[in-house]
Amino acid sequence: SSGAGSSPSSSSSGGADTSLSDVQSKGELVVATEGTYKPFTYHEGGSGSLTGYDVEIAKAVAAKLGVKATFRETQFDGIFAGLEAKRFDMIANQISINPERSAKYDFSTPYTISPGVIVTKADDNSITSFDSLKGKTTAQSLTSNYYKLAQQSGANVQAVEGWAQAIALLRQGRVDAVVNDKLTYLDYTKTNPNAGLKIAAETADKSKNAFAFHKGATALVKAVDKALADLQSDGTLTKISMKYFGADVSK
Amino acid sequence: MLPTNDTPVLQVRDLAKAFGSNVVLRGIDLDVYRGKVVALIGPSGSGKTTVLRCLNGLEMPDGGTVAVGASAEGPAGGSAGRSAGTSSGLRLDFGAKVSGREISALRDRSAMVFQHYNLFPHMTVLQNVTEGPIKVQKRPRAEVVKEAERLLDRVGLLEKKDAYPFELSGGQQQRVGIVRALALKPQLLLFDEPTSALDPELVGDVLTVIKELAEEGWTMVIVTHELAFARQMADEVIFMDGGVVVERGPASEVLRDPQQERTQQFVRRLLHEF
Amino acid sequence: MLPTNDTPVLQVRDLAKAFGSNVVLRGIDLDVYRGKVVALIGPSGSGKTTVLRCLNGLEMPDGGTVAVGASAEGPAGGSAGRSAGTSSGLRLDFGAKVSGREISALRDRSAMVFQHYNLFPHMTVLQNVTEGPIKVQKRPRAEVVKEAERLLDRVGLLEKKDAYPFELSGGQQQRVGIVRALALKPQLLLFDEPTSALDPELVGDVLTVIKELAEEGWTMVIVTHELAFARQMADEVIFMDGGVVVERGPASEVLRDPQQERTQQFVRRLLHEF
Amino acid sequence: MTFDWDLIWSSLGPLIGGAIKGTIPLTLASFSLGLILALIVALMRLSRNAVVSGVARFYVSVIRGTPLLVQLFVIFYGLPTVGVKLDPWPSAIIAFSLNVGGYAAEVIRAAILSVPKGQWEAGHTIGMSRGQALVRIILPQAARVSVPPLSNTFISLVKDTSLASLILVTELFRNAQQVAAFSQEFMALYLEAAAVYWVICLVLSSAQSLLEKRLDRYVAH
Amino acid sequence: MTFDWDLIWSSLGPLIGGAIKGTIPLTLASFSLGLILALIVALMRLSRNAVVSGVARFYVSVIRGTPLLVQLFVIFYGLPTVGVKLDPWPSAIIAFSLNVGGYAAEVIRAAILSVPKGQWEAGHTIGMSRGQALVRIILPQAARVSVPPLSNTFISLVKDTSLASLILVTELFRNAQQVAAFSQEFMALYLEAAAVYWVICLVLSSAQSLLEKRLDRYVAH
Ligand SMILES: Nc1ncnc2c1ncn2[C@@H]1O[C@H](COP(=O)(O)OP(=O)(O)OP(=O)(O)O)[C@@H](O)[C@H]1O
Ligand SMILES: Nc1ncnc2c1ncn2[C@@H]1O[C@H](COP(=O)(O)OP(=O)(O)OP(=O)(O)O)[C@@H](O)[C@H]1O
Ligand SMILES: [Mg+2]
Ligand SMILES: [Mg+2]
Repeated sequence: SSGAGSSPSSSSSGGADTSLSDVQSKGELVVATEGTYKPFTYHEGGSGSLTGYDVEIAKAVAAKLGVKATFRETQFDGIFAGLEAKRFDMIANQISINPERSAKYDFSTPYTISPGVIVTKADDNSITSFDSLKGKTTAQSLTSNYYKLAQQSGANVQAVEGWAQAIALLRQGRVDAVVNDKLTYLDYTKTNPNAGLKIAAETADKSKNAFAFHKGATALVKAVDKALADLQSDGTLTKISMKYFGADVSK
Repeated sequence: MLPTNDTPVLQVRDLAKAFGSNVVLRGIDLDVYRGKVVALIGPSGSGKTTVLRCLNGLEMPDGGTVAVGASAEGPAGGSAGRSAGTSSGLRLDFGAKVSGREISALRDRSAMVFQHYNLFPHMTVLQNVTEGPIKVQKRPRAEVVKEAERLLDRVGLLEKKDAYPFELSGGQQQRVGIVRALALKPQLLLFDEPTSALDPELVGDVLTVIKELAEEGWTMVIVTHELAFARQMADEVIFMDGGVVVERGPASEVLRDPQQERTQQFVRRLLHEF
Repeated sequence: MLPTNDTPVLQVRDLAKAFGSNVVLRGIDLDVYRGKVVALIGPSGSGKTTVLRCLNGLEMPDGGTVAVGASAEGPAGGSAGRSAGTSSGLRLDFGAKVSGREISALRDRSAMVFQHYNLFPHMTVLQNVTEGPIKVQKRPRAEVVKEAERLLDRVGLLEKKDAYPFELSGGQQQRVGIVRALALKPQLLLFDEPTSALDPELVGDVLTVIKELAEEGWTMVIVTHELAFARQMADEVIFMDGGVVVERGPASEVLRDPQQERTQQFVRRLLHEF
Repeated sequence: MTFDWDLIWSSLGPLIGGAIKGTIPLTLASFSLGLILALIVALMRLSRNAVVSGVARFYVSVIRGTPLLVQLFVIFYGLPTVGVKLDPWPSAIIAFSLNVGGYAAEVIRAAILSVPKGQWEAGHTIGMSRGQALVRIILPQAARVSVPPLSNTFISLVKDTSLASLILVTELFRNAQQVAAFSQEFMALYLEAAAVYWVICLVLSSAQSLLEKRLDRYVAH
Repeated sequence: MTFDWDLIWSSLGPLIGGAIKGTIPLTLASFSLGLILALIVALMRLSRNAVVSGVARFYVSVIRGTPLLVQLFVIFYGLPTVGVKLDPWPSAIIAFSLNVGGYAAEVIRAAILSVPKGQWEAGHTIGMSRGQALVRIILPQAARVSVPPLSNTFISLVKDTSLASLILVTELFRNAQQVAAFSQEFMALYLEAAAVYWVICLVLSSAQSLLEKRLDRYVAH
């Protein structure tokens, strides 16, 4: 990720909303993403080009806006700070919508709607529901919605940096369960069919994940929403979803 | 010994210096005439080093005057010229405010030979000697090198010119220290116990060099504990104690037949007669 | 001077030592009788320090024998006892294999006074003196402290017993160094240029202490450059050069009228007659 | 930058709590153990036995040459695959101690070498063995010179302990991240965490000065 | 532990690429600039002017007392909120240089103080000003003593540059994380990254030995 200097829109906090016109005049949409979150945002073959479900959708959206998508890869720690510092126009990283975030950022319409799952070892029958997480130990990424969910269920939650570590802890028997979104789990079992894990339960509520923008970028959000709607209706979103998950998770 | 003229090369009046509340020098007067050697003796802590350091601008006196004469530089009999501007007299009154520029002018008139040599360890012998003339006095390199080699030859160290100080014995290092001072062509040479860090056997070589310089007519102030040497060389001996001059006079008198009790005691102690 | 008996306290035969290919000592013989003082003189690098270090087990000789006699410890006239096991004689043959235990037994018989004092800077004067007797010889603390205080008093340093070395002058430090050695009650005292790191004025005090020890009857080997001192004190003077003994004999003969040319040269140089 | 001062105020508790329950005990435990290890490694490095000193040299090289994060990961996530499963706290203490051991060994080695040879010899001449001279004569003097560089290692350690959160140890920085993640106020919380670290380091530095003064009592000023 | 050797082999290219394009230039640039800064700060610390030395002392205290991650964060994500928006590389170089400046300043200060006072005086007596004596007499000697501790700072920097990925600079460790995220083999990749770091540090250490030898030519051995 070089040349991040060609800065994204300096849309207004006070004055007129220039979020969309800035993107148009630069001819690029600056998108922040982790690049290490398979299958949503990762590098092909580990060191190839950036790809993934979120990446492809963001590219398609940019194309609809008639601009180029420029990706900036950063650690999750810096992703919102970068948005606030206006280093990015938007985040494409499976950001789930929640009240705290909604208070600070604007969101597009969701492009991933999927349940969370409790993953346990295949031979563990003690966990069958969120209620039965009470007193159990789970490993969650601090920045995911499932952290709160697991906590609310009475689990003793261990914060980890990401899925890979969470799953290592589970397989080593250091935690009893991992709560994460279903899609990540499905992708993992595709590459590791013999991991000896299973889905113990699914959430009732599906989490809604969307692009995040700085507060007040109304014009840009509107344009992105329109693009997403177009992509939905022309089947592009479904196509991308099928490619990564074998199912349509975009609605 | 060459004839001397009447105005002293160095004239010090009422020099005073304190470190905080510790008064280290009081009312020091000193006249050093051209081509003469003054030996400063006295017990440890009496202020001998501090006198030299004040003369060389390494210490700022609190009061008194120091004048370095307008006479020609180098040995009394010599004819070598020094960089412009040193030919006029310099007089600093430390009762008034003295600028850094004046201090550095004072420093330029004299050169110091230290007890612990203080050679620059990262420079060769030749570089040690030529550093001042070339980098500070901005004299032409070729001329300086030629002169330095001549001086090194004189003290028997020409073949060591590319050695580093750590490769030399203490006595050799001190001879380089002397040559480094000479190369600056000062009006006044200051020696602070030049042999007291040396192995006893190496003392002789260094004293011989100093003696030859005296014979050539260099003007010198020497702090030393070598009483036999002082007796042979010095035109005047000054005995200091507690920051004041206790006794002064021709070497033969002060060292052979001191008048003051403190001087007598000191001389006896130094010869450790028991 | 007390009467001496016939078996030497120290008997060295054919001592040899090389550092790599540099042969430093060859065929050194030495006999030191009880209550006698041997002065070792010679130019720098002649091997004097190395001799002492071999005797004190700080250096492992390559060959030769060292025997330390079975006679009583301490000054010839003294009666104080030392830790068990030292009362029998010890003889090490460095031609054969010598164990670490034997080296340390050798070390226990002598005590060294260093040129640079080598006091322990983190211990007070009293701790410096009592460390060996209490921690190594395991003698009772109360007795050791009493004895240490007596010795410090003797060299005029009792009131400094709680001072740290840095608070003392060089001469005072060296007197503590001597007391530290005495407190070990060795059969043999080794001095390596005990005054050559001192300010000239402080030399006298230390020499006086050593002279008194000699008069008390301690057996000593002293490396020194103070020829006047050696002449007064030593029963035998040994002149070394290039790792061999060049000349030996009574002090009056070797120092006043040396037979060997190298000795004559050395003596002349040291008095720097020029 | 405008800050949500209420948030900062209310999160001070968790941050200080993280420091007291995580950062500080972890630092103190690892540093103490690490120093002991470092002393052993330093002595091995000084050994005349080539194998012993080679092992120590290799250890130091690996510890200093590889990221601490990887060292933590290997101990916590890697060792279980060969059957050694340690809890987070023991893992963290072992990893940080090993790390301090590597860095401090070089400091201690240099400090021991800086004590003049004459001190060893003076120890021998009063009858001490090598071990006795080391303990009673050399190390007390080496301690003095090694305080400033060791305090660097110590101050680095305080901040490095934040990596312990990777292996499930909760400490100051993790708590800051947690508050940040929930409030989305990354900058404010990170600055607040930095301020708490700074205060800890200031306190430590003054402790260092006191220690230096104590050890300096026998040195001319 | 069983490793996917194919993966390790195929990822060696990206890791070394990350080292060559990220880690190494970032380290070299930051270290050079940091040293210059450190020299200035060290001289300020030695100044007799209380304000000047106070400013330097404060700088050093903040840099050493707060986590590097936060320093990076403030420069890259914080400064834009007050209108200063720097690119990732300049931000990273500034942050790491400031960091090196803080740590190395103390090393250089100690090195300058370790040159005997008599060297300054010998410089003055041949007519040098303070500045001339500093440059021609003191610094060349200080350089020698400061090589070993500075090499510690340097080796730490090599590994610390991995934090640059937080502000969008791609380097060795980031590349390892990418491969790990794809293959889910994070242990193998982290170990591989550690090995690459180790090799870099070994090379640097031998460069250090060479430099020390060169600077030691005028010292007895
Ligand atoms: N920089 C300094 N700061 C404070 N006191 C000093 C300083 N330099 C010298 N003194 C004090 O000034 C007094 C005279 O010192 P000086 O070095 O001039 O004596 P000296 O006659 O040269 O002695 P020695 O024979 O030991 O060299 C001593 O009491 C000394 O402690
Ligand atoms: N540890 C050592 N390693 C190698 N060579 C040594 C060592 N110690 C002494 N030497 C060499 O042994 C020779 C004799 O040294 P020694 O110190 O015994 O001489 P000395 O007579 O005491 O001289 P000085 O009067 O200078 O003290 C010298 O050539 C010296 O370089
Ligand atoms: Mg003096
Ligand atoms: Mg010797």
